[in-house]
Amino acid sequence: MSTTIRIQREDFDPQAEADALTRGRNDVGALTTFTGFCRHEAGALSALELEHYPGMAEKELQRIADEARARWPVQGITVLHRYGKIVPGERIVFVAVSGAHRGQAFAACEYIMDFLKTSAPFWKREHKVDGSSGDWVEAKDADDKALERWK
Amino acid sequence: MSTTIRIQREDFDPQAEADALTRGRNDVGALTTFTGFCRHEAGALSALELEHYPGMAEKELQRIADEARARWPVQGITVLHRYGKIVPGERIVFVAVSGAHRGQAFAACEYIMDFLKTSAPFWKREHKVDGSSGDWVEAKDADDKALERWK
Amino acid sequence: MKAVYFAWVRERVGKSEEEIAPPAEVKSVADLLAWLKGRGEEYEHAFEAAKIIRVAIDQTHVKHDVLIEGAREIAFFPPMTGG
Amino acid sequence: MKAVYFAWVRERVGKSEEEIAPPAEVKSVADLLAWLKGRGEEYEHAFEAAKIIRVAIDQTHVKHDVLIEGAREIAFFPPMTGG
Repeated sequence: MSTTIRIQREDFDPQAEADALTRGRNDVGALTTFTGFCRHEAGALSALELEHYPGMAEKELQRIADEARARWPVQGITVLHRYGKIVPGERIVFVAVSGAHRGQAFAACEYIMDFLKTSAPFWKREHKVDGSSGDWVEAKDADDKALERWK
Repeated sequence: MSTTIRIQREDFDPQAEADALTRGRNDVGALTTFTGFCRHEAGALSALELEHYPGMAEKELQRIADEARARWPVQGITVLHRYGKIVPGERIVFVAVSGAHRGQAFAACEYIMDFLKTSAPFWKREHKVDGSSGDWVEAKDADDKALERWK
Repeated sequence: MKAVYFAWVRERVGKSEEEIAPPAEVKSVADLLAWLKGRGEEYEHAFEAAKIIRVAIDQTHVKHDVLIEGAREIAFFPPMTGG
Repeated sequence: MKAVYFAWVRERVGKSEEEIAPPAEVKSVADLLAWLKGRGEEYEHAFEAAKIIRVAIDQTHVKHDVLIEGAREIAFFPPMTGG
């Protein structure tokens, strides 16, 4: 089954994406999804602005999905990532993985998110409710540490 | 945030359940969902029939959700499980967990599924396409092994 | 006390629940399983592999060495296969 | 070759891309980072912590000891923060 990668400014429909992996099939036993949202950071954040490297971002997400597929015999993989201005409560990223069994679907979904965080070329800038902007979000040690699990 | 547990004969709407955990909130950063489906088992299966222990099943699912909540500071937890006759391609179970960060949402969601498999009082009986029925699905060693990760 | 049976235990016993009154020397879950097994052919069949039978007292899982005193409802069933 | 800049590297350099023609002695990514740093105040600021700058050659991540020969597009950016 194929992999779907999309990078887009608009929001997406998680259920439509999930249905696309299972509709008309009766060999799917497990579907795991992850949706990442923009948080308001205790009321201080008015929006995130997401910049990406067009071309490379798609390639990196495809590479990460391919690596997940090489590790686990999953069926469908969908990875969507938005760019542009995103306000608190809105979706930023979506990963869905279908498979015969739950263990592989969970593992592949989390693996993709962990590597997406640290190697897909996206950068977030914060806009504050006080009108200030320009602070780029700093990479987190926790995200680097998350990768150790997959070594 | 509260925990939602439902055991029902009818199908459910995963997106409506997921939305209930995130709607009107801007402190949710991560939403992980798992949906389990009935597989056709290489064409041999016409349906699964799910029996459960009313009363205890709800209690067990609540207990498992409470244990997940004691381990990880997640926000919302939803666990739905169907009973009765379910044909290949249909949904059987749904778990959704929301949280500030992805690691906890993934872990709690998988933890709940792993314990649901081995301690929630549900039993599956197979109906075959050749008209025969009566085979009860046997518990899998893999499901017991999955618990070791959480010790 | 009320005994309730599920899945193939229920099928083999031939009923989903019944009132039972085990004698005083039946103290633990293991004692009860042995006593039930001696109640006739259906029970013999249902409880032949007593070790794999899961038991819940008042809707809480218990091990076979737990005492049954005070139990109102005891459930017997195979390993769970939900999800 | 084309140099492209993202996020705060882009902001500090003051442009998102440009053609660059480093001299022959600039062989590795590390050499290129040092050479860029010497191109003026904005570059000095953008590449002051050269070690944390991530680099991609023709849209593939590379380490700083990789040789740049044959590269058509070299990208410079901070650690990624997507997802």
